[in-house]
Amino acid sequence: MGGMSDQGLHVTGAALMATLMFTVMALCAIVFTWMERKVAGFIQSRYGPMYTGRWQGWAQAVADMLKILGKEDIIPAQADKGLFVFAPILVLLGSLLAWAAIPWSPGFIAADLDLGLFYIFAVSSMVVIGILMAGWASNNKWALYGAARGAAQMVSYEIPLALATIPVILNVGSLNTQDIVIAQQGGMFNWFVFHDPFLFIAFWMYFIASIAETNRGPFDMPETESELVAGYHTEYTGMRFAFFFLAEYANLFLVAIIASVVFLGGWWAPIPGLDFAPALTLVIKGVLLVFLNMWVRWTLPRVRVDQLMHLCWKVMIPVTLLCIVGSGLWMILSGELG
Amino acid sequence: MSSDSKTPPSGYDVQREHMLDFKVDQQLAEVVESDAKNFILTTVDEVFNWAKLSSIWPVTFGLACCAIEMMATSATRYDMDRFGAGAFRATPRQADLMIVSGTVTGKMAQRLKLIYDQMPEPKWVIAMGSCAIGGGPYFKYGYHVVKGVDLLVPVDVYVPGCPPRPEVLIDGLMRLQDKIRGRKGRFITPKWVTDYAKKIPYRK
Amino acid sequence: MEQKAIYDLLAGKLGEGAVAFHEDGIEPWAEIAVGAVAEACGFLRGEPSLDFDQLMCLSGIDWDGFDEAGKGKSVGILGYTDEGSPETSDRQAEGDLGVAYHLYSHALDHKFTLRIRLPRDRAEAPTVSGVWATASWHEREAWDLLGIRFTGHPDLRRMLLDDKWVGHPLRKDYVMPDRWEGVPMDGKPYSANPFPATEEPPAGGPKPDGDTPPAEA
Amino acid sequence: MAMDTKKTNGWADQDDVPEIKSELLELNMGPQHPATHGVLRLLLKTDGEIVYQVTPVLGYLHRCAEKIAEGVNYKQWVVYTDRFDYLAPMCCNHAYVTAVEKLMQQEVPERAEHIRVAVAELSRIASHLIALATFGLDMGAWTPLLYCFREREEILNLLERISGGRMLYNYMVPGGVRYDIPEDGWVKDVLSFITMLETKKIKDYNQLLTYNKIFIERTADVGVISKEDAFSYACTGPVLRGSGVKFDCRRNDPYSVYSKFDFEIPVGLGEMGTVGDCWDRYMVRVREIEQSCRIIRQALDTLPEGPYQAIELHKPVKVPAGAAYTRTESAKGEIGHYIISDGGQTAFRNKVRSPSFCNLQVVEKVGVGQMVSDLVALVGSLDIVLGEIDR
Repeated sequence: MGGMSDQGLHVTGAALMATLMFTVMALCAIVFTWMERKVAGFIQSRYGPMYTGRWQGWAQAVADMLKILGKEDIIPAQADKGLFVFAPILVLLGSLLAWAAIPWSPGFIAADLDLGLFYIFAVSSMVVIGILMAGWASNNKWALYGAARGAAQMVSYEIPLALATIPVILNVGSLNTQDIVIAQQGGMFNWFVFHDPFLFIAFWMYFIASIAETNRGPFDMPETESELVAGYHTEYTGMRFAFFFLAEYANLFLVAIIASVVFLGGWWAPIPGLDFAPALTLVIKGVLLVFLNMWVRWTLPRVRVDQLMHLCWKVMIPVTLLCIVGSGLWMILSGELG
Repeated sequence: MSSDSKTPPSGYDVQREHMLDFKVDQQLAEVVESDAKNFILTTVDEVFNWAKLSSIWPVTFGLACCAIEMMATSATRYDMDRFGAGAFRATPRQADLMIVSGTVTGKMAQRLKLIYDQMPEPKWVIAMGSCAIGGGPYFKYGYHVVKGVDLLVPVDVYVPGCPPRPEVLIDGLMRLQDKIRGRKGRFITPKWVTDYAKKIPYRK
Repeated sequence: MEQKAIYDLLAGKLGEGAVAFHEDGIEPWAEIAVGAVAEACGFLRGEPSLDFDQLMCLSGIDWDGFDEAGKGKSVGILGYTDEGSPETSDRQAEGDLGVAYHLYSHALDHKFTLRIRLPRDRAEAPTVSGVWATASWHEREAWDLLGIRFTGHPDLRRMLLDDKWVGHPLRKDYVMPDRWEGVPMDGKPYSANPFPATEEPPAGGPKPDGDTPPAEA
Repeated sequence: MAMDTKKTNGWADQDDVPEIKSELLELNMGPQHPATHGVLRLLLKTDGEIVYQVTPVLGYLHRCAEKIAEGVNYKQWVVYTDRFDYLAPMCCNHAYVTAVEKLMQQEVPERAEHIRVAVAELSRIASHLIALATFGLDMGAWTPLLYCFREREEILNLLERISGGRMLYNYMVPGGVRYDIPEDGWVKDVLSFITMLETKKIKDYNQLLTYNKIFIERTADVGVISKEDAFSYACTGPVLRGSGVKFDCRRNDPYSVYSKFDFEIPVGLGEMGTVGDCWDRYMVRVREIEQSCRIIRQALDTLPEGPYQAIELHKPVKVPAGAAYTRTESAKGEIGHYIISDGGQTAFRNKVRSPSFCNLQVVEKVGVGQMVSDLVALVGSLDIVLGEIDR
């Protein structure tokens, strides 16, 4: 119910939002590459980038990106050119679209969908197709291995990832991301992670599954630098490789933001009354989770591909299912339901 | 860089020559000259050169003894990542620099050439250690040793030593940065380096 | 067990195949006939009182130009000249090839050394890779570097060099290659050095000693 | 492992189904591959993740050292022994000079032998640290690599102070060592370093890697080398000891002054899985570091006074005619030199039996039926050095 002017406003707003999201995404790739190298350095008792841009090498990621822009673009002669070109775009698109349903602060959301959470999980599944396409199109055995592993892993881990959020949805009664955040108002003990023991477990299940979903250590099967040379993007150079790179870090931040929204109270500050910068609060939570992710990545060895599947199908899915049942029972017993 | 628009396109710029601590070959000089004609492009070029030189990703390509020193250079004490060159890529497709760290044998020569060909432009090569420079101790009776990697691929920087110390490799990296920049870089010692240097006793 | 006693056992088994036992050197060794080596090794491995379960080493030897008098006058090998080109020689290769087997028994803690000599024009020996699995690679290496053919070996390809390599480099008359499959194996002449030695010593550095001239070819 | 039983059926049965054609995937691992520890090339035939055939292709670092041995004299060739096992050059030096001295029947001063043992053990620790580090790296653990390199730097510093070289030393000569111990508290620094290593650092590694649950999952019961295979393939060193055989040349065939020192020989006990799996081989190395520390302490505590060279440095070494095979225990296993001398200053033939060469051969058998990831673990646990394999 709106005239042309309303629609025009809507389109302009959407365009603005899309630009903003893309900027955020590019920015978070740049910031997190730098952060990754600094965190790795910190954990490994060295410095990491120090000279690029004078202060602590802050411009390192900028230089990396600029350099990648200037690299030669190679498409192997035996590669499937169409798929080869399209795959990185699809991967990037998958992680970009999901940003639309993230509630940054009250009312500040690109697409306030009723099925917000469902939408996020649906579009971010596109990444799998992109990875599979990349591995197949490269006509490289290592890339094929990486793609096959990656597809198996990501398809499997989407299930516990989504299942872990269901207890929250049960509690809220809505898939709308804003509703989920609003339900957690009033201090950190109203956050869903501390709501009941089952949700606490569900949060950690979500966190583990999100590491696997973003293909990072100890679950970096598609890339496994010591086994498959560089996994599915072995043959990619220059800007196309940068797309994968961007998508990896955008995904990393995305899953952390979703975890913050669903379990850690979204834009609400830990103490009630400190909510003067909702978007900033959300970003800080996301960055902390990303740091945790990096901490895990630089500490643990990598699991084997069959152990990875074992973990998913025989441990995490039963546990998350149990969490759904337990959380439901908790709701009935504590009288929250009706 | 920007003030060089008046200099003739051929030959060395006298002013720049004394800034270099190595002899730039004619080709490099010409490249620098042609860029120096346009102010805006020069500045853009400067920015891109800065990006190239601050983010030199080497390919994970260890050949022999020198590879261990290459690893030591990227490890804790020497930490090549400080200069942005610590992101070792396992695939040559994403690398900028090939550090030929060790003896190149006849059997390896074809592969080395292949890896070099697989790297995207712009790409650089550092010949690390005396074996890669000229056969080293394997010159006289080394029937299977290629006497210098520059017989196979163009080499940008030669880093002597058997094996070179990590400091020397880092110095070689800086010479490569100078070469990309087209002039000698200004080295600013950060405060923490001077502070730290004061704490090091002369000899333990 | 003493090596002499082992040799006596072995000689009893082989009969004609056991040629001699040399006890004079630092390391005693038994010389056996070429045809008998597989049988000898099988016996040494299988006999419970000997039980040589480890082949420590299998070495191929080229006895070409060996100075039997022990005066150090053996023939020198050919290399590259200072200019980087291969040295050549008119000398005809002579003398036998040989193989030495060094055995050890973990169970009984004793060692034994076998040697065989092969004629140069028919350098063939039976394989022992069926007795000890490790012999397989050692024999491939001996074939690769010395051209000793091991009959009955399941997979006698070159070990270290490429399959297309010509010649067997550890032979004393081997001439160094100058080019192989398009790869230059010869060196650059010194004049092609991109960084010729400067006349003057680097400023500030120590001056070179008078008696050590700068390295120049 | 249950994998072995799969080998016979699986793809072979598919010939009965004419529509579905399947073939094994040929995979070329190396020579430029992050997990092959240099320029090793493994030709794999795989069915998905399962490996059906492993064929190592060597020679990408064949540097003609045995040919060079026939061209240069005994002292000059010490330089090339450094470059065999460039992770433990002192052990290689020690092996070679021991072999030459055996042929010369040369007595070595007691002090020189003590110094040699101390530096060789330091080198062994450095090599084992790299072995742990790169094994961890093959498992995807980056951080232990850098921690181990950090401690290795300390050892390199100590060895640089005694020999003048940072990584490759050329320190030992037939008849002694090149330089005496520097008089700046070197012994004290070594002792304080090994105390630090024993008390703190090994605990760090154990916490970070050894007893990590994922690490155990990846390595226990993987790549099991049985005792029989180990004998048949002439495996030595930590690989043999990992399979539960208590054998060490330093104890069973003593050379130098090792018979004077009290140390234990760690063997694989199968604590986490089967005896002879990757974890056992890894653990043997960790325990050997502790034993090496003990040996260094004893060697330096009982360091005698006296000369450190029996032959003056500028004099050429002449070896009487003869032939002998000498084996010593390097970091990777038994390194043997079969030297044939014609009485001159140059060896007539010098065959080097390198431990990695023999140890690697076992992948042809044990690697079959493993997953690709386990093959990487197996090759990592063998701790090969290509300089030594290809020579």
